Amino acid sequence: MRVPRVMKTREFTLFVFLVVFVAVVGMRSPRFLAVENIYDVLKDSSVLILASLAQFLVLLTGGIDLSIPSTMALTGMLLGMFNIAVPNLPFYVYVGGALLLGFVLGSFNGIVVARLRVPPIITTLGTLAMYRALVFLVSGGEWVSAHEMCESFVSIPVVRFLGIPAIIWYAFIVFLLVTFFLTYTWTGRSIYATGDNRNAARLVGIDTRKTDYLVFMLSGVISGLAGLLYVTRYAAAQTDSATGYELQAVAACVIGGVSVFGGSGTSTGVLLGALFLGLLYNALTQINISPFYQMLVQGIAILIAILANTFAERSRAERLLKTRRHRV
Amino acid sequence: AGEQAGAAAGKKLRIALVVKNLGNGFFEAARDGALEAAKELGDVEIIYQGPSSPTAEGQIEIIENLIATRVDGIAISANDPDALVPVLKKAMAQGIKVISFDSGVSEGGRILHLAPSDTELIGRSQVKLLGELIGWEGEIAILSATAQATNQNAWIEYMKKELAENPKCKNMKLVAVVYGDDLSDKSYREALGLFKSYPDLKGIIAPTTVGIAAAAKAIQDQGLTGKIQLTGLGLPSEMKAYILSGVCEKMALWNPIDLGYSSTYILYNLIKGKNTGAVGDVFSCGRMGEIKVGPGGVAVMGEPFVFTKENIEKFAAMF
Amino acid sequence: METPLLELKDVSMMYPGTLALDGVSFRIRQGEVHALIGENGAGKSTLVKIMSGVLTPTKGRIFLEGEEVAFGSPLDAQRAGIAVIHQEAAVFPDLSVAENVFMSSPVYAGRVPLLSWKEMHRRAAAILEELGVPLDTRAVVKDLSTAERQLVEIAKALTHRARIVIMDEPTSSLSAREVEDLFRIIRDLKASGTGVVFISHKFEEIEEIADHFTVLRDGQYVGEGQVRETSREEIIRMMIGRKMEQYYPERDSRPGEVVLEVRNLSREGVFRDVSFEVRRGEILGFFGLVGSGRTEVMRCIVGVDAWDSGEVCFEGKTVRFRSPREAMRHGIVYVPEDRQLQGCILNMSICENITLPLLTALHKRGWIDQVRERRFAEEYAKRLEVKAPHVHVWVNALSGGNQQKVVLAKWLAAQPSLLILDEPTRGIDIATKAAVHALVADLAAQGLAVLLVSSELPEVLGMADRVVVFHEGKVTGVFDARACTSEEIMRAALGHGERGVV
Amino acid sequence: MKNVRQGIRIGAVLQRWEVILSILLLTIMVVNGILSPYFWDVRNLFNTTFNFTEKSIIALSMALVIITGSIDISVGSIVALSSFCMGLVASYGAPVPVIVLVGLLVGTVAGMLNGFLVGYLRIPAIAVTIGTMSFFRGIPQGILGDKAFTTYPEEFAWLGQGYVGGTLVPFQLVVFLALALVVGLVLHYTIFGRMVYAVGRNEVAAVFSGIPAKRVKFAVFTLNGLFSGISSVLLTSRILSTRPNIAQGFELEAITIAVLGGVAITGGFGGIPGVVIASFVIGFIRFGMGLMNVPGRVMNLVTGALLIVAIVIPEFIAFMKRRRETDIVEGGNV
Ligand SMILES: Nc1ncnc2c1ncn2[C@@H]1O[C@H](COP(=O)(O)OP(=O)(O)OP(=O)(O)O)[C@@H](O)[C@H]1O
Ligand SMILES: Nc1ncnc2c1ncn2[C@@H]1O[C@H](COP(=O)(O)OP(=O)(O)OP(=O)(O)O)[C@@H](O)[C@H]1O
Ligand SMILES: [Mg+2]
Ligand SMILES: [Mg+2]
Repeated sequence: MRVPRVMKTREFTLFVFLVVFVAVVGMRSPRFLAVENIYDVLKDSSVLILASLAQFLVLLTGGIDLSIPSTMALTGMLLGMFNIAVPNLPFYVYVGGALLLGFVLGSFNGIVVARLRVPPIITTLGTLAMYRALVFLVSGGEWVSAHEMCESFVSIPVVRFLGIPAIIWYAFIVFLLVTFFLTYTWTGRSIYATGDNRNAARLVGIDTRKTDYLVFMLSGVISGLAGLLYVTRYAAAQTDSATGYELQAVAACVIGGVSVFGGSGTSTGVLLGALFLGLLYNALTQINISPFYQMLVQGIAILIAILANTFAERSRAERLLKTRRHRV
Repeated sequence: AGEQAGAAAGKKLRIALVVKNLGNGFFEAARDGALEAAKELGDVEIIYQGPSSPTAEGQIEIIENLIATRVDGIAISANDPDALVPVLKKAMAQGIKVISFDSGVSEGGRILHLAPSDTELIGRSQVKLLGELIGWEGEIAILSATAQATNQNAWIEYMKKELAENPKCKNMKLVAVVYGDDLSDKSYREALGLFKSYPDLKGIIAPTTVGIAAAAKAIQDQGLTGKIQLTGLGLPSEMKAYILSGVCEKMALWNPIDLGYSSTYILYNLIKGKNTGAVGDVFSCGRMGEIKVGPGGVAVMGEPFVFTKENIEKFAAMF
Repeated sequence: METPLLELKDVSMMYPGTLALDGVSFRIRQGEVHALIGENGAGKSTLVKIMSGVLTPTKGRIFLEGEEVAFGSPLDAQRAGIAVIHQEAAVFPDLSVAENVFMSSPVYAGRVPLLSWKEMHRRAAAILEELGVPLDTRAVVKDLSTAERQLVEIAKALTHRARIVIMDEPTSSLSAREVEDLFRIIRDLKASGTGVVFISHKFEEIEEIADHFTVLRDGQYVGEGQVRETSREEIIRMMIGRKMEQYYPERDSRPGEVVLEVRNLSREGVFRDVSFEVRRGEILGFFGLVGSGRTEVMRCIVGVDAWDSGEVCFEGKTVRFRSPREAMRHGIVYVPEDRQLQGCILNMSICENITLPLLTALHKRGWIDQVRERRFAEEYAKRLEVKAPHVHVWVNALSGGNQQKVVLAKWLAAQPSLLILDEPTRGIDIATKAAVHALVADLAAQGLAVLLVSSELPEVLGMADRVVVFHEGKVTGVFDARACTSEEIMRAALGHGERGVV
Repeated sequence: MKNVRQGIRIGAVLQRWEVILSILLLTIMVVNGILSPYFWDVRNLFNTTFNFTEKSIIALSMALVIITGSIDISVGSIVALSSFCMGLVASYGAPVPVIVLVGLLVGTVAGMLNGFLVGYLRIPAIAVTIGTMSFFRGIPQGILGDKAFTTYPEEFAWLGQGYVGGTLVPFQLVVFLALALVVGLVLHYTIFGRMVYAVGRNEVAAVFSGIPAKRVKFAVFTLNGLFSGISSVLLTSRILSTRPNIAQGFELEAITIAVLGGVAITGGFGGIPGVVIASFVIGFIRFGMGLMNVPGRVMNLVTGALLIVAIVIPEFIAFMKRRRETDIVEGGNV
């Protein structure tokens, strides 16, 4: 029997897993399946989807970006303060500002990694702390709160286009752009190549340092946008905004089948992985289990997803000793 | 905080204010109060410190360092009532006067605890506030900080007691206690979860500043203003928008400025030997008047203050 | 005389600690196939890397059609029309075949620089077709065998309309038929005026395809000439500085009792019903085309992969090892074919590599005896004539051939009773090869049983007592190496022909 | 011929790295001494080690994990789980030796689970430990909820708070240094250590050479669990109570120490002496800043910057010495 090619992909396995998961939770709590709840899941997952896509690009080259939540917080805080200083600008100014700030912060990571050759995990472990400290320093520890935010600022995630809230559009558009960039441009493919075999990439004429810089820069830009959406959605910019997103983003990627050693994984997988986590968090708040057990359930679910994923892959005749050297 | 650092302090008394974490508006306000008291007292220098995330380990490290610099007094708002006891004992053994404020340390780890208000009073009054808002009937829920937060847990205990004991509350039903971990996104998500799991929900109590703001935003976004009432403990400056728009008609808080102010006075008096901190002892605390140490070494500052549309503007400018 | 396509004048290359090239000059003309000859570590690959922009020479000048150039990166060389097949296949394991082939030259559909996947697959398929290997262009490269990867690497170089194609040992893992296809392509390139630099340790190939040759020895230019006008002996003398007496050792083998017996071994989709036995003191050759499943069988025997049915008997007992470690404990060692990935640890010293399989023997209660370790490593490095300043240099600082010697030294040091060699002389120069052969013959004479997997027919015929021939995962013949012809074996390897004798 | 390239032997690289770290440490000691009158006080210096020895102990075993090419971000959660179990038995009145044993045992078992998933099931370490991180902490979180264990016997306190025989030396510090010595010897002078390096540099080749890579990985994760257990005993004893949120963020701190100590995050390289020095570097920097009341966030900024700068320094020195040659290793590593 011939199975269509799509059905053999990892993304398909994950998709089936998601459907089963939704069905099971839906049986316990029918509200979970309501249209507006799906909406809420999407809205809630948007920021995570963006963070995961940012992480994904870096993971593809075999690096890791732990500074994502700090980049988000710093961008969010600076824009919040900017919005106090210069209120009521059109929304695209703020969005542009977020992209620009993200660009700057991501570029710093990129330059340190590509030029100074500091391993990604160290660079971003460093900037994770540094950017967060900057949030504290620029804000003096104070919030930017709802009443200080102008209308055009807080409405950024909620305005609707074709009846769908903008925050979902942002995530969707970035997803499409990333997918397109990775599949149809040579630069995009060279990101895969760099992560897959750095030496070979150099030999075919890919400037691997440029690639390193590029992924961190892009990761910064996307995180910047995610930071803006985070802050505007919750109408509060705090020192602790977005903590914990670095590992959530890695988890989403890993669940989505991205290799942490670089070179393989798809944006669709990442999207599904992030949606899985989004659905999981949403489900946890809705099925009646003690909130104390949330973390345990979450851990078990992530482990199951990873195990299922690994074995689906394994059964596709991956052979033991052809696996490559580990890189983090 | 750097400006007070290490300067040749002369004869000045050094009093450290150790808070749950830095970057928290509530404590920044408490610091202002402490500085105000220091100015009045003249010979006091305030060291404001807190870990970068609200953990007991972080506070322990700070206290170890404070012991090393031989400060004269420590006022701490604890992340964990028990974990800090050993290190605070060590501090006291070195002759440092230790009190806790806001969020207490277990007896034995401090000379006295300055409660912003009576724990019982806070817990019970929250329920009453919400009761008034929802007409004393319907399902209610609590959105707290982390499951380990000392003061929140104590308040929740009393909220439950009030619901059980107050006859007016017999038609109010507590359906859930959830935890937003003092993160906007998690608190927001938990609030949404409450709306969905309990379609008949009438009110939410969020006794934490991050939680109440996130819950307010969630209510606003879902168009539930007026349908679900919100109250809790929040900072006026952070909640102004929601109080004015009616999402949260009433919320309570004590004045963190006064808290920092009184803590400084109490420590000053302890260091100077004017007071011992024993039960029944009475401290004179500048503009705050007199504060008396009650049973269990707990001194209570005053009643929580209720913020409404009418007075919010004034306080939002202050803290 | 016309200007050469590419000319290197007085080029030197200094690695930290090694002078790899010392004032070498080299030129390649239009429509010429130029063989670069030299022992392992003579500096051939280094020269290639300089020509392809991977390395910048410490001294010397490069001229491209008479104009001086400086290649700052592989990309510069590529733009200048130089395509390279590197000695160690530089492939992308997680990417598809088509993508690997076109990684250095994107395929766009129209004017807009957007990749066209359809076109890419179509063209990749066409190139592979021409090479005589219709691989699935959607297959992921990590699922390919070493040889297939090498072919992908070759296909990659052919995507460019290059003026110069440099091939650093392209045939080292190819079988005769693929070599033929490659030669056909080289002739086409030549006809279209492309200059081809060809590196190989196999004289049959050089004699067949090359017009001109340059010999390097110890990083120095020794001489050049027309292949047709120079005898093989003369070239070898230029290469090694002396005369070579003999290519394959005389062997007087008297096989003893059966050491290993394999009965009806099968692994789904890879090989089926494989049976053979090997005796003490016997060298059993395994011949077959690329991907015929020999490596797979060996991997199963030593416990890297699992088999589905059948039986393996070692020294009279049925065994089923779960790891190479277990196999080694019983006295079976397997020298894998992929030296860079499986054979040695590149960023470890020669010494540490050699003693790796022996750790359990070289310690006192868990502690490593450093002195004994070094002495041991030095002894084996010397026996295999590894060319290195001392045993503490990293293996990745060695030339390809010397790396292979380290790999051999490592497993010989384990003193096994059954030795499985998978392509042991790939990329080894003729003198060393003879040394390896002598060594293997010597081991066999001492009573060791040897399984010798090789894609080089002369080697199999010259060394083995009997030859097992594979075709598409099945044994198509077992021959007595002294009483058969290469035609018979080739026919069996291609799948025609009756089952052999013995 | 003498070996020209210093970079070739691990020993040489290590020396260089440790020299840099030691200089850094000295500089910090001097600068801190100038900036704060409280720094050069033996009692203070010993006391401040309480703040980092627990993390440094984990950093030792984390170094081995990283050298094999893995990573373990579940250590903080293992500490929590093991502390929880200690609290549980203590609440039933167990004597000190039993409590300690339970702590070590639980840590070891948790490490074994990680090791099994990474070593034997071959799931990437970061994926595994992201899952077990929630899993391990989820257990105490679920069972304990908003409660805490506070009933530890009084003698238990000595382990985490006591000093050795009337001196100023904390028992914790002695434990750390002893463990460092043991791990250092094992890593650098035994066949197990050699196997750890071999697996980290090329796992496949190691397996073909008869190295039991699975078992090695299993062993380093188990060791990491055991050390997290030891750390948990000390921490629990120091704060004499257990809450599910204990030891949050330990993973990043332990990794930071290991990496600053010169352990290559890509696996295969690094050693224990560097890790030990790095512990003191970070510990004393934080102590110095603490004495000057630098806010925690800003301390993080400094340690973060230090992490990057420490990696850049040797690069920079090499750059000054000679223009770097192209770093393309021959061929590809498929
Ligand atoms: N990265 C390196 N660092 C230091 N020395 C090196 C390096 N690469 C090669 N060498 C040395 O340079 C010399 C020439 O090596 P090269 O790889 O050019 O030889 P080759 O002629 O290609 O040999 P083979 O036939 O074995 O491939 C050898 O002595 C080798 O040890
Ligand atoms: N990593 C792999 N994954 C899946 N299939 C593989 C892999 N390597 C090889 N194969 C397939 O297994 C079969 C046997 O390959 P094997 O390597 O054993 O052949 P061989 O006779 O040793 O040839 P050579 O080693 O010269 O390539 C081939 O069809 C090949 O395509
Ligand atoms: Mg070569
Ligand atoms: Mg083979």
